[in-house]
Amino acid sequence: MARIVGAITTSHIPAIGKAIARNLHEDPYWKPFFDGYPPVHRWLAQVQPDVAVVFYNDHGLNFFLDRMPTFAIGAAPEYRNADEGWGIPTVPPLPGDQPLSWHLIERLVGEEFDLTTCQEMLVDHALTIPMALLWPGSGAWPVRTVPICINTVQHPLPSAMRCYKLGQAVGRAIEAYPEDLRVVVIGTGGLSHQLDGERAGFINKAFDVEFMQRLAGDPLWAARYSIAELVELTGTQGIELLMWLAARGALGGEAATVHSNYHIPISNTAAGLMLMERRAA
Amino acid sequence: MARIVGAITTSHIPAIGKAIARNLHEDPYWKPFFDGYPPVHRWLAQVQPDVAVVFYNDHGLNFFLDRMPTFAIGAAPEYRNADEGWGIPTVPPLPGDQPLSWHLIERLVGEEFDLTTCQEMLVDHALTIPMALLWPGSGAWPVRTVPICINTVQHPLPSAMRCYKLGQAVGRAIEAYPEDLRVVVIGTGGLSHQLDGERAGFINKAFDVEFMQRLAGDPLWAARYSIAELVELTGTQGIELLMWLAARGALGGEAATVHSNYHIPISNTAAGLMLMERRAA
Amino acid sequence: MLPPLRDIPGTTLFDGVQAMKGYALNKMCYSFNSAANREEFKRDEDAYCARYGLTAEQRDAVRRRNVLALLAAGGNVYYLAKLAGILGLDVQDLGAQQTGTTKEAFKARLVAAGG
Amino acid sequence: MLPPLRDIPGTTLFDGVQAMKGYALNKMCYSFNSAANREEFKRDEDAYCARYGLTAEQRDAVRRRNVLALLAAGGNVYYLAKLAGILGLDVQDLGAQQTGTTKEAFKARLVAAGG
Ligand SMILES: [Fe+3]
Ligand SMILES: [Fe+3]
Repeated sequence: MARIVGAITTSHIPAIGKAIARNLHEDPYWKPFFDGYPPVHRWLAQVQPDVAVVFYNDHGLNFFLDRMPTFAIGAAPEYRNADEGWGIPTVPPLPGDQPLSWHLIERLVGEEFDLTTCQEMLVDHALTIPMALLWPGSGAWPVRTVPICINTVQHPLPSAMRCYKLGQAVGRAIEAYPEDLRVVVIGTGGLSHQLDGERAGFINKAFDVEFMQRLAGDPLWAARYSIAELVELTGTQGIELLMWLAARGALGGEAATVHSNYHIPISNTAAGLMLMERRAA
Repeated sequence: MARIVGAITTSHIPAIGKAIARNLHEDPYWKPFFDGYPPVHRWLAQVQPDVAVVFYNDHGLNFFLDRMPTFAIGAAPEYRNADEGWGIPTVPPLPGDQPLSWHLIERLVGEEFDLTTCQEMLVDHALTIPMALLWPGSGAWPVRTVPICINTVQHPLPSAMRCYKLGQAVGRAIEAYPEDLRVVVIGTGGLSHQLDGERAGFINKAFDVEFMQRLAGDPLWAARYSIAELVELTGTQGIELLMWLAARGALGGEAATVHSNYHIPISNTAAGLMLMERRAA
Repeated sequence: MLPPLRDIPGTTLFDGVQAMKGYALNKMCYSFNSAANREEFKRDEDAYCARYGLTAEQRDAVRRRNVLALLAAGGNVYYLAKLAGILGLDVQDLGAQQTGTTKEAFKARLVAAGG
Repeated sequence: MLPPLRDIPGTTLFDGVQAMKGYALNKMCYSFNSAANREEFKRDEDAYCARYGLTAEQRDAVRRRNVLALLAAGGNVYYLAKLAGILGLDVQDLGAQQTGTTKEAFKARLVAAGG
């Protein structure tokens, strides 16, 4: 049976891609950010996941307003990124896991999640940057990927509770998969930031810190907020913490934080990183 | 406040479009089918709906497998049809009702329906043929339309119960709309037929008749079947009765059949028509 | 993957297994919504099929105009209908071919279902 | 339509009201995922905006490179980011412009948020 080895949540700021390309890991601006990742690299080297199930949000690459899904899931043999408008570097195609995708789709639709299924799908920096952060220097990715996209573009967004429940259902579905797989669950985005409006530049360290402190042990604390409340607390793009809630939901049951990092600012954003494992309280 | 004046369910067989174009209403093959509609025309002339909310299924015009939504809803200023591969006649654009669309989207996403929202959307014969049947000879449509598309192309399909619940939520949302509108709810497709496989030509009159007899008074009778059971009972395309269940769900509460018609065959299909109103049992 | 929930004689539900098999074929058929693409297919069927990367089995099924073979190769009935349109086959032609009978006999069976 | 659930200062949620206003503008910006389209926009901005049917307000906001005006005209930040890319503006430029300060002051505010 498949087993969830842990959950990783990380920011996905586009500027990180350029910093990786220019090898700025020791640059004073970037060092406090990149220094968060080696413990996660060591953990990944130890647990050796076969598959990454990644909750992320598309930023206007694969989806436009003519067909904007609340929840979309990939069921493609591989996933490519592409120019997002500012010539982002392309990465090697990420291999998919179609049988696992279809297993998840069967289970989730059976649990009344109204998915949009994507047998071909471009993935943007919100997926590729976390992958590059977690498996640096990969010419060939050591994991297969199943992307799950949550709408943050067009309001109404799914509620935080709905995203958390989606994650829980994904977790149950993974654990019901008959193949002997080690699965890492990833949530990308956040933490607090706002790009648009007179409130641009908004960052809320106090909220982020409490959110990270509570996520493993008390995920419902954040899941109970409304979308409008979360936008007020974390900014229009800080709402990407929905991905963190979904990943935490997928981890299921009781969990503990193994490692975390938090640094302000990267670009306009409060950058966060967490590694959680299942654990009795 | 908006009010649901009734629900109409009807087959949407492509051949009907050609029969309308050729004016075959009195042709012996077509007469028993077309004769079902005048009572509905009289009812519509009397209730004068402002808006039609239409549950239908796309047949590979607007949606492909790269982005296949379980539930999609239009939020466009107008809806056009287009060539579906066999040069179907185009109809005048159907005017939309964007404020109502967004109201429904807000409510439904709030009730944990994970919609795909479509601010531009081609609609196929499953929407245009019922409209042409209900408002014949319309150069200009006398109603605005909000299309809601349910996946019947890619299994897993949403369960019959999920479609019924979607309908119920749509009904609640319509009744909560502050504008003074008369809304007719429409479900298109079915009844029993199968186009593909060695079982092509399958029709199940006994089931259809019982389904129609029970739909108004006991919709849960059909909603409790699984998708696989319904395919076995009604054929691979007979599953389009999901649209009838959604429309019945939207009508809500207690309902009664005002008019119905059933005729075998039109093309490969058992053609059905029902008009239901809210009514105490 | 989950096993099919139920075996229905003469019927294959278009689920993930079929979808994985049929993607190239279905993508080609979806392109036939455009009249220009239909013309191009008619002009050079081989080149058109090659461009969409059809498997040998799919290419063969298209060549033979064989609906059951197209379905077995992962074809989805909603997209195959557009190919049938090009070939000038209506749904009674398709039904007769799949059930191994004549169009007249197939139509008679439909009428009989109303009896 | 539902009234906005909550008023957040300096913030407009991109809901149905904004979406209806901004469709043409956002569709144009979505096209900028393609480098060829970006070049075409640069070559003849007027023609490109006209082809997408921008309203006068949207056209004016594009001409002025004014982010707050683009948002007020229904622009969605995710699509506007692609226009910003063409104009050579990074997210600190956008932040400084929207908050009426210099880029250096805006960046200093970000750093201060970590204090
Ligand atoms: Fe982001
Ligand atoms: Fe149909």
